[in-house]
Amino acid sequence: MKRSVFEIEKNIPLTKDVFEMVLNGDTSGITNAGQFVNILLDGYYLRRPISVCDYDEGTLTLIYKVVGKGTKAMSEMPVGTNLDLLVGLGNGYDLSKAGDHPLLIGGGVGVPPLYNLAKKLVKEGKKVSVILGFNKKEEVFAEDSFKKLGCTVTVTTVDGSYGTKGFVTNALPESYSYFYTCGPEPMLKAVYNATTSEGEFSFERRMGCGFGACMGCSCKTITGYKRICKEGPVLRKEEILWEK
Amino acid sequence: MKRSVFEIEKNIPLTKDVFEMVLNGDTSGITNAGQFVNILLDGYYLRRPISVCDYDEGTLTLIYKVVGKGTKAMSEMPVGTNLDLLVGLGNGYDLSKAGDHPLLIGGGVGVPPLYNLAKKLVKEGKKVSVILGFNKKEEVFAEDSFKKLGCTVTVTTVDGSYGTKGFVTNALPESYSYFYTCGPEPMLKAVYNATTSEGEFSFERRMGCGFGACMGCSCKTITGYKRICKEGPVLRKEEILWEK
Amino acid sequence: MGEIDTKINLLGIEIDNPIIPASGTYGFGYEFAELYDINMLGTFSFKGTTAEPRFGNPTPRIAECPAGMINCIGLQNPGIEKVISEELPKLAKVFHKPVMANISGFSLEEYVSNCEKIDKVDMVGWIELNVSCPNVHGGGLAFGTDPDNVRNVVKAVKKVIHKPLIVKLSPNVTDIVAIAKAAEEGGADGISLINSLMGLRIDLKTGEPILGIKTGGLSGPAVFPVALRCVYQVAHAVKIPVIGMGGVSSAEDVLEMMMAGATAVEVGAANLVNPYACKEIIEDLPRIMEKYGLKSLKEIIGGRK
Amino acid sequence: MGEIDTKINLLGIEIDNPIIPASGTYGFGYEFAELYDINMLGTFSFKGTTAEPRFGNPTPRIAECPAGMINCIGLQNPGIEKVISEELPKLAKVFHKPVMANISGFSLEEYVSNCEKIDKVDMVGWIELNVSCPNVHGGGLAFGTDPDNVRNVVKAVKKVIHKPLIVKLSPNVTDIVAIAKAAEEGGADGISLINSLMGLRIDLKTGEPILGIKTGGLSGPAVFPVALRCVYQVAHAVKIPVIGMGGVSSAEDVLEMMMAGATAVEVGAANLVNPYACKEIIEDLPRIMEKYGLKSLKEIIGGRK
Repeated sequence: MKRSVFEIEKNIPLTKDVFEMVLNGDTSGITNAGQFVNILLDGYYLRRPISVCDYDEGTLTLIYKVVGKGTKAMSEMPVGTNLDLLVGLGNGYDLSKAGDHPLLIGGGVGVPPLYNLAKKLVKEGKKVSVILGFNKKEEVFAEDSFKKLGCTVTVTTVDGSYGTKGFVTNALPESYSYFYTCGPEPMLKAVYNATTSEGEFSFERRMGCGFGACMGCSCKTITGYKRICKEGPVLRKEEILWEK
Repeated sequence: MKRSVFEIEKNIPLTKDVFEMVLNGDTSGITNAGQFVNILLDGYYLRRPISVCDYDEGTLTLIYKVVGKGTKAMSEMPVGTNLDLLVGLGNGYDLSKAGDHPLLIGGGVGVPPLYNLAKKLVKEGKKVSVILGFNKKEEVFAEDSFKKLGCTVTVTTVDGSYGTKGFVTNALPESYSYFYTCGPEPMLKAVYNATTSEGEFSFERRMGCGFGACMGCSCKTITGYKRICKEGPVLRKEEILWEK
Repeated sequence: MGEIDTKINLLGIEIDNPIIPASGTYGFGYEFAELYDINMLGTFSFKGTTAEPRFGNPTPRIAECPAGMINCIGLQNPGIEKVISEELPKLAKVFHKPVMANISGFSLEEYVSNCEKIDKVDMVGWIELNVSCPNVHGGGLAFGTDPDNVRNVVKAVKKVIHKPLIVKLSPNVTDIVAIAKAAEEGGADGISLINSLMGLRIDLKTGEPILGIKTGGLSGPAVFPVALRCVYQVAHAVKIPVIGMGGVSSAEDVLEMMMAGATAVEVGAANLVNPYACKEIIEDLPRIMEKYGLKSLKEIIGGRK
Repeated sequence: MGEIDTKINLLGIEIDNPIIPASGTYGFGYEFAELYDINMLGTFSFKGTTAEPRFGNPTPRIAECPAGMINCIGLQNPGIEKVISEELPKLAKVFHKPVMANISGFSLEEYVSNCEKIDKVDMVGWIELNVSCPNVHGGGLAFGTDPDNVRNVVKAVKKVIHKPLIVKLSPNVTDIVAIAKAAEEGGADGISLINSLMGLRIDLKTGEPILGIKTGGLSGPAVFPVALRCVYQVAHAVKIPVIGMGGVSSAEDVLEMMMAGATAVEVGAANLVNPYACKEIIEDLPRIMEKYGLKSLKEIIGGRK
């Protein structure tokens, strides 16, 4: 983890309530795909945890959804605004497990963290398939970005207004070497039940600190208690214990 | 009273910790010299009451001292910043009492509200004398502004590093038709005891709302209880009851 | 917006909306009537009134805090005779709805006689009995921190009044439910809470407390979660309606307070920072209700039905 | 800066400065040791420890509030055996000062046996007895809200330990002075306060409380004035030293807390928002002391001498 000040270079809407923010600053704290940052916002006490969509030396891309007053305020921040970030939080995905043709499954704002993962896997010469799930056509984003990386992309919409009708689980291919997924918990459960291979799940929780100090986001797993912000947000399929 | 949003046009230091801020906005709520405004600052719950130094249609000039974190934040606000102000607060001075050669006595940040008063009195053809009291040379401000108005200006410094050595009360002229004063309470008391004619005193108090609702700044006077923010900040000499 | 219903029934009187400026932050309404038509309010609770005229505590009476302020005004008021003979007739010219009379006292007898007098005033719709002012016992424990005191004073007052009695409680207690139940047992028609939390600030330059009587009551958004907790606990423990207050500053806060169990909501400190706070909250309510898919406020008291 | 003295004596042990990360916001120090040398701290109070390992309460355990947060972690900890056999040896590698052991329990017997065990650990300099966790009785009243409970548990613990005993008190009481005096009568060497204020938040989308056990403890700048009031009242009522905590976020806050009567100051929620909070406060202290013309912190405990 590193704390540093980032400057907003870009902050534009991708859909009605999903925004893309590009920031400039020290990204050296980020060590893995699937990690998140924690953003301090004027007038709000707790930081806002946002998964990292992409990054390179000096640039950080976040795709976030406006869910409350804090993220609303974020969406209205002009270019040039400085933000205090904690970067490189959480464990991230384990790329060594990918195999030769991994499957990435994202739902809604669970899609962004898969982008940097796909980028890295493609770079390693993997044949990457991606399933992106949304409710309806108006909510679809990032499809082209994944295609540009050279991934095989399937988009599903619940109402069938775009791509395959139904849930991400309706679009699972016969074979894949391993899977990585991120999205709302009901989707994660569906993926858990529908998948045959091993894989990794990225979870969301209300967090206090985001770096393992407050125990606010603890969960029980087969391998013991874990802090979603520290030993998570990514858990391996075989260690997950679903809360009733 | 009126609430409106003002934009900072200018915000510069006059001395080490005294700043001049010029704002653009609707000043129509201001009805009299000696009134004050109450400024909402991001991150601070209570507004900051600041006396009006000068105003015309659309422009407001404040001279304020950095005394805490709030005023410090004010002093660092860039041109173009918007501020939420309550304007036209308090009673202000009674110009009808001035007579033909009124005396204005200001100490430190008690000086600014006398400027608009002097301006109005000069306009009415009065022969205005002004005594400005400071601790030392480095703290002196506004002398030229009053001279430009055509006032007879005497500056006193406690350490004698500029102008007349001593307190404002060491520089009182033999005769004046009436007096108006504003400054720290010890100075007001000294003026109260040293003056022979009638006059008016502007007081400072910790305030809650600034417009008469909370009773936070009440004081006892010979004519009953008064709210410094509403029936004050200006009290006539004959109604003042000094707290022991 | 037409179908959005903000009306609620407060102890037998239907009011247009649940927004009630809290006692001590709205005077007798004039300062605000100059700014907007205060008849848009559900009602308001006027400045806490005692038998004798009071100046209140020595100044300073106000100190700023993070997301709030502490005050120790100490019930400055002209006394009940002048309130009835001067303030209320003046108020009647600008406010044409039933008003909530906030009554204080320093003894059971004073509470009773004050309530008996104010009960006879036509424009008074409800009596709010303040047994919890933190600033009139030199920072000592308020009268309302003892269940027996509360039960007894409520019983005695109920004997002499005909209007609905709301008892305003202090959060500075170990068990607020016990106090609320005592008020209910005594015959209270409703409970309002929370009064301010006792706080203190020190002036770093002098090393001494800022306020004239050292301690003061903390109000503002800082206390909102404590207020919600008290409202939730009390609303789930008594059968009589609860009026929630404490740091409410927005229409969202009003909904949250009602979902916690409040039938109506008092707005206090917010009026002092933004004199248009109640006007803006009332104007925002329908839009915020729509945002959360709510049609009628009556249906969210104690949660989403 | 050379002449500025930030040292204070905490119950017989001189510490470099009065800054002490509060229990539950600093784990066992590791997360922070990765960020800066935690030996710059006066000391720190480690995660509240119970006899048995605990997961704590169901999530969500955190909700944001104005100038603060509410939490209901519920004393998640590995249990005292593992703390002694695993956590403290690991801590000893990165922290070379006496540490404050924060001990909880669910019965007098558990408090006693936990304290007896931790008292034998060399690196433990002080034992902080948490009789005030608001989150381990289903939001019910904490053990420490009754003076007799407090007096008895302190007496019993003192019999079996040799290290100084600090009793951590809850602000959710009618009369905190009575609780503090009971602790002093029981033989406590010091008092620390305040633990968090009980609060609640509602999710407008569901109409239900956000937290897993509904209520949680409010901490952060919002509670600072309440903490100052409690510290001031207790410090003026007992003869033993008081450690102040509650919303402290800056060097100025530290001075204010000490002038209110605190001998040392715990910093809690601030660590969760800014992991460098304590480092920055310690580095700011000399400058802020100079700004207010202060040479030695020993001289401002209870006001400017």
